[in-house]
Amino acid sequence: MDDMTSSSRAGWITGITVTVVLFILPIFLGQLGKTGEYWIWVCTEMIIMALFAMSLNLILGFGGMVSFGHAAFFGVGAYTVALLMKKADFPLYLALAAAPLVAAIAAAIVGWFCVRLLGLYFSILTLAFGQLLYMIVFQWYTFTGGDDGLHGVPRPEILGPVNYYWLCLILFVICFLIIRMIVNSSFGLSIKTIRENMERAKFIGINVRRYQLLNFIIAGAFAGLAGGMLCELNRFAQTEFLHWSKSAEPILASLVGGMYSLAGPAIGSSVLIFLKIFLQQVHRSMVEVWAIVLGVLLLVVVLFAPQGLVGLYQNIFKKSQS
Amino acid sequence: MEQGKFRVLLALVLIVFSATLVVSSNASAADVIKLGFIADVSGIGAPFYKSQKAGLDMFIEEINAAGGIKGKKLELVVRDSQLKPDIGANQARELILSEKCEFLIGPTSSAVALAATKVAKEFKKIIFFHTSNAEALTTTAFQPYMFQVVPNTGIEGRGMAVVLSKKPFKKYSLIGPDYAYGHDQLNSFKSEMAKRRPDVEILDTVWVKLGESNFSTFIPTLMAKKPEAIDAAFWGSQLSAFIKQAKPYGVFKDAPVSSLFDLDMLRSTGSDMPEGLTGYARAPFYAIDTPQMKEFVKKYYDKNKEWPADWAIMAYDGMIALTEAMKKADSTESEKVVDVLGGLKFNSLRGERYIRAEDHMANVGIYSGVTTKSPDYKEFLIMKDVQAVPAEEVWLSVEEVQKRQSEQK
Amino acid sequence: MLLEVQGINTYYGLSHILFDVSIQVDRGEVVVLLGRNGAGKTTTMRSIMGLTPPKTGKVIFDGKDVTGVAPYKVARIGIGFVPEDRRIFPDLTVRANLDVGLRKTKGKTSWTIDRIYQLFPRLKELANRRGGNLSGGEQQMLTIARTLMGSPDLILLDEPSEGLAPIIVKALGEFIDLLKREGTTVLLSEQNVKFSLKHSDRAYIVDNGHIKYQGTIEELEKDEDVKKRYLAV
Amino acid sequence: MSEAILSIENLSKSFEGNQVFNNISFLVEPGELSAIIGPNGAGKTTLFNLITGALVPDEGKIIFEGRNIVGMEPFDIVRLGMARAFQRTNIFPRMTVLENIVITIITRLKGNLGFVKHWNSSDRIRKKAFEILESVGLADKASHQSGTLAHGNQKRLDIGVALALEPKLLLLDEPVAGMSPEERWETVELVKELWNRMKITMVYIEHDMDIVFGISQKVRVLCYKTLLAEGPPHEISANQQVIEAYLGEEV
Amino acid sequence: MTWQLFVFMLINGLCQGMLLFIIASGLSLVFGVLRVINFAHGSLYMIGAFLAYSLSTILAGESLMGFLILLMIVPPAIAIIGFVLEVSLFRRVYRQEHLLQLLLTYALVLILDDLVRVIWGGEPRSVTRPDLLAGSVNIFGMALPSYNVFILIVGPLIAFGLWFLLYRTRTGNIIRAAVSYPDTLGALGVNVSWVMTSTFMLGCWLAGFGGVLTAGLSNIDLGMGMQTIIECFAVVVIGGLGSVGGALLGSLIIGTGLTFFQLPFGRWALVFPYALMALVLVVRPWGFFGKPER
Repeated sequence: MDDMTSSSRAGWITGITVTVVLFILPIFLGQLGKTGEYWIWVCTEMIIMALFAMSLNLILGFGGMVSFGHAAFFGVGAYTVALLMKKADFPLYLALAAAPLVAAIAAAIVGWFCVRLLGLYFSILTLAFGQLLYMIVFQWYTFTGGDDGLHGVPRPEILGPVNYYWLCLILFVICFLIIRMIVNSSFGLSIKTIRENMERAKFIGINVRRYQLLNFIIAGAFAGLAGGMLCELNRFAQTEFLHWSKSAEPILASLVGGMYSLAGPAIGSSVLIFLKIFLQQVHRSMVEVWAIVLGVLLLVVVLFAPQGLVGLYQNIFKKSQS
Repeated sequence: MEQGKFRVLLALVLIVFSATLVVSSNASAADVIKLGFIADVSGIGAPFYKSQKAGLDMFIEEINAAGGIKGKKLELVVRDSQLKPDIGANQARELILSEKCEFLIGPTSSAVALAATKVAKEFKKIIFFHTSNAEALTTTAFQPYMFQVVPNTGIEGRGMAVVLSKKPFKKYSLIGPDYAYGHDQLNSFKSEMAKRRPDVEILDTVWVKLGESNFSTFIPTLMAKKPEAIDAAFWGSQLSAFIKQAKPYGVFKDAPVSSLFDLDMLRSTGSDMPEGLTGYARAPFYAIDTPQMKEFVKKYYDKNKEWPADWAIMAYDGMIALTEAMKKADSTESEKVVDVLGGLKFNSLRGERYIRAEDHMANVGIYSGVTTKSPDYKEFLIMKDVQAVPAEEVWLSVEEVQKRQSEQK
Repeated sequence: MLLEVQGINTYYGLSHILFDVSIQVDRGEVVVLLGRNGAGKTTTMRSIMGLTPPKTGKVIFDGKDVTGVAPYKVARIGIGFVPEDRRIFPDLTVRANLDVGLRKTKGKTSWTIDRIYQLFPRLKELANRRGGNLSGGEQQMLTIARTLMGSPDLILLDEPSEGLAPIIVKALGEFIDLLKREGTTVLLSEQNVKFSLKHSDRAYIVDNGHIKYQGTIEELEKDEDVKKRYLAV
Repeated sequence: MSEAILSIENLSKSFEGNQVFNNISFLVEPGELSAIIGPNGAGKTTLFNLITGALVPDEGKIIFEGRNIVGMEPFDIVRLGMARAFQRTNIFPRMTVLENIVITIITRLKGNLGFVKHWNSSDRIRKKAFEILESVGLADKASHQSGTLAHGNQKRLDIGVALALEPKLLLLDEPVAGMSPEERWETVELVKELWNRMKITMVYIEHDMDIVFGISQKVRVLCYKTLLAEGPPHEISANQQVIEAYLGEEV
Repeated sequence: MTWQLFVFMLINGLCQGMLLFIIASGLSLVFGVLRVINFAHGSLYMIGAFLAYSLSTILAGESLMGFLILLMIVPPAIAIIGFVLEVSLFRRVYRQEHLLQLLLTYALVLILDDLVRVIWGGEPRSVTRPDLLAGSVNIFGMALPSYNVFILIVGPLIAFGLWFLLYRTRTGNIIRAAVSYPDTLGALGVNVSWVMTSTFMLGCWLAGFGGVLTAGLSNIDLGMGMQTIIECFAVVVIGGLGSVGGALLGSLIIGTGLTFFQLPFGRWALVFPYALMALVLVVRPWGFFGKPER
């Protein structure tokens, strides 16, 4: 951090390299036929879930607030796309633009109540609201399809798997840059200030609740976009998207990846998805015990490496340097 | 400095990734026909899974022993969708792309089926439903690569209305699981009953979350309006739990309950099953009197040391139709098999059946009867006075089917 | 020597609080640690008790090394700790508060609830009152009584006079004298110089985590320089 | 006599039935450097909490520059020009020293939100931040993580953060608590110098009587739920009541 | 609605509430002393239910004695599992931030739930009610299952037992003291980590007890833990985190509420616990019986 210019240059080079690799990946995968198509699909999902994890981390890592209801906004985004495209014949780009807006509205309403509470109580209230939204979507059979979900979301002809992958990648890169900008802006610094010491933040003149609410809304909007993207990828929206166990996914991803870094949650999320599929390829029975593997991994992270993979990498890096 | 590290890391990631790719692309062998089985292994569908699997395994064993199809052996690849549509859809995709399955066969839950059929359509792969039976699959969600060899919710709901309309009850309460299957089933029942018996009154419909097995808050509500009879659209262990819990609430004393009395449910309910309830089954082995069935039941019993449930029989029937079509088309390509399947006649365990070309629905009806204890089967009750309600009597007319199919988006 | 603190260094997180603090307390003595707020008196007591174990140095009690031993074991060996902020269990009645402190000790006369009531008749009157509803003076009485229930050989009193009305402070002083007569050893920490000097045998002055002075009360009384420098007198 | 910058009128506060203080009133003159002393538990910190809006009084008014600020949120009061430094070090530990100061300046200057520009992109703000760091002697540690600073430096940073708000009134809660004797006097010198140079009104709580009587223009004694005495140091140190209640008897 | 029906539904709802109370009180108790919200409480409850199922197949479970034996064996077994978990894992995170605590217990949920799947398979199970509890009793001409009556008797007994333990014994005093100032309690010679371990075991015992009762009431399956833990959250939030009395109130409100709202609102009744939970948190975050935390 002390050497701003060199570390940010390294960051840019890393970022551009990764982006280029990701952009040319489908060309390589395309040679593999069906297997390749499957992996393009998996990579698209990874990108979307990475965005979801990053959106949560705006509140979790940077804001220091543990939300157990973040999936609600992810789900709201998904249902927005599904409903608009299925029932109102919206084009995809408009539906994808609406998803973060609707999710932001939902986040504004929920957040207005939640940011009044601290710590554990905040977590439980987000859980309560998340479950409340889940239940509403679940019970409103005529509108949301209830337990069946909404299927057959249309897909524009032009968007084959590869094109959709590229679309998601472009959206992801844009979102990444926006999130990076927000985190480094004076607003982002204010949010960190609140995380570090909420009481003191008030005494340097920061309107804590308003900043937290704004952050909550921004995070909700990105989650909504991710939800919309996943909805279009799967071509359906489903109540599970709002369930609290879905909220746990980006938390795990952030923790595994490292929640005090920008890319940590995205890395964590991708690693987890990849690991699951990797284990499945190694042996089919691994799917049955996937939750055990994930649980043990999580225990190890909680007990021995609370800074996550990025923290681990930095530690090793620092050690080898000195 | 950091870049060097980073390059190593990136290279490492790429190596692991490529290794996985190589592993996964080698997963398929050329001399087998893979059937992707999206199952509901856990939860309320679990007992069904066992029976379906036993039926499928038996069929595959037999046909492979007879040389397979065009020399290729059949192989089953199983996934557990846990009754969750999103998981089911992802698995359908994974089975087609990564496992290279030629055909998909059916989930238990209709919600999963509705999700999976879309994937099958997208990749133009045949999906065969032998258990999940939403009527929507053949109408509003119809797509040419799907086939249904199980009586669908419309056939069942209307079929039960036909049966019950002959009974004296005038006040019904309905209860069912809150998802596609329950909704379709009870709506079909209501509309057919209204047609046949305008004097019948539906007092209340109680919706229960799929998988919920504690009925303590639902049963008093169900009984509050004092119905004369109850039509329940539960299945599997949810139905079994409902019956067990309804008994001490005195439900059966006040109002008989009708529902899907399949063998697995009867088995798991055991002696808690009241006698004298009118219900239906999809394929009761004890009541179907065809030579194929007799042979099947014997073989099945010898192999598994238990009687074949409806699910085993329907899964087996589904495989008969599918392999028959493959042989006729002399191909395993979906496009060609689809063409043969539409209108295909096949010799099922339930007798001669055909698949209607317009909606890819087999003409399978329901079997209705009254529960009773039987000296032949000690562990469970069976139905007596079983009457078949043929599909032709209650399924949708071709015009109706086409109308609904055209409403589809 | 009943208690020997040998050159302990204690940290809160990264900040170094105590620097080579050494204290001796003989059986039957009343010893006072004098010093301003934040001088390290409370930390010394917490270090003895094992609540914030010292990083280096030793705490020897009755010949046994108790450095870094869990607080409950230290208490069972015979050290009673009366915390500065009293920490009365607010949801428990006075009686229950005393009951929690009860500890049967082998071989010596134990304190019983009746003896405590004899000593503090007021507590008997309040027996069924919730601890959270007591006044400051009553709470101070209760917290001392609660610690006595464990029949300690040594009792650590952390700023007992803080926030009490002068008349209560006077009663407290008399009580400390009584404890001494009963044979209980007392290590006191105080800001109130006048009070401390009146009821103690020896004094240590703590400042910024260092022991700046040690000696008998008589010696301290005579040392004008020390008093001026550290006690703002 | 100039108009008071802060006037406390008939202030009362109690917690769950325990009265902390009852009906206290006093005036703070612009430009004064004054101390509040009193035994532990007398409510000194509570008084600061009330003035800065962290707590709401049961009764009474707090007039800051002619405006009753009772019921206002702390961040609004800060914007009126009142800053505070804390007894326990209270900075943003996982942020750098520079970030600590810069975010404070940004908050004061803009009052609105910046999402786009990097927080460190304004030369003007950075220059200002370094000026403040210079004045509290931390300029060479700007890029250190503030949580890793020595205790004394954290206190300085805490004061620096308060200064970055360019307050008209600065409340310091035990500015030298927990410092070594050398650090103490350095800090005292710093406070005094800042006061001289910046002409900020300063009120501080302190236990070290040498410091209190050494630098204050005025001393207020909070004891027995009331303001026991108020006056220049020499008067207070001679006040019989204060001696009895707090300072201890003259030997 | 006739008043007979009203009373009938009330009794039925109270029975639901009592069952919920037995499980939720354990969660609340553990939170009170350990300050950890234990997501895995639901999993332990589920393990209790499945253990009861396995044992019932061994002990021909149709006799009342057999069922009582289940109630005597299974809860202590769960308490022992709790002991292992507390000593090996929970103890290490008491002083950590609450995110890590939550994630530790969530990791346990993942592991334990999957272990249940591996051990018992995915099939729903049930325990046959003993003959004596299989029938029903007549209330205003309506049949109420004897088993529900049994729960209605056992629930208050457990509540009374907990009350007695917490408010009438020295152990209870120590547990309540540990809620306020564990450090001080340690300085008084009480082995606080053992108090925490035992409290955790007691919480697990209650989860196991609830599991056995549920096994006789309805089907048990893999989803039951997840579903119940969220209901328990609602209960303890409504009653006040850490308060056993609050858990009782919260359970009864949710139990009766679900029963009564079913009639007019149908499927929307299921929204009620979450709506109430959110409402309570917004209006009075510390619940009915809890205390505000600073």
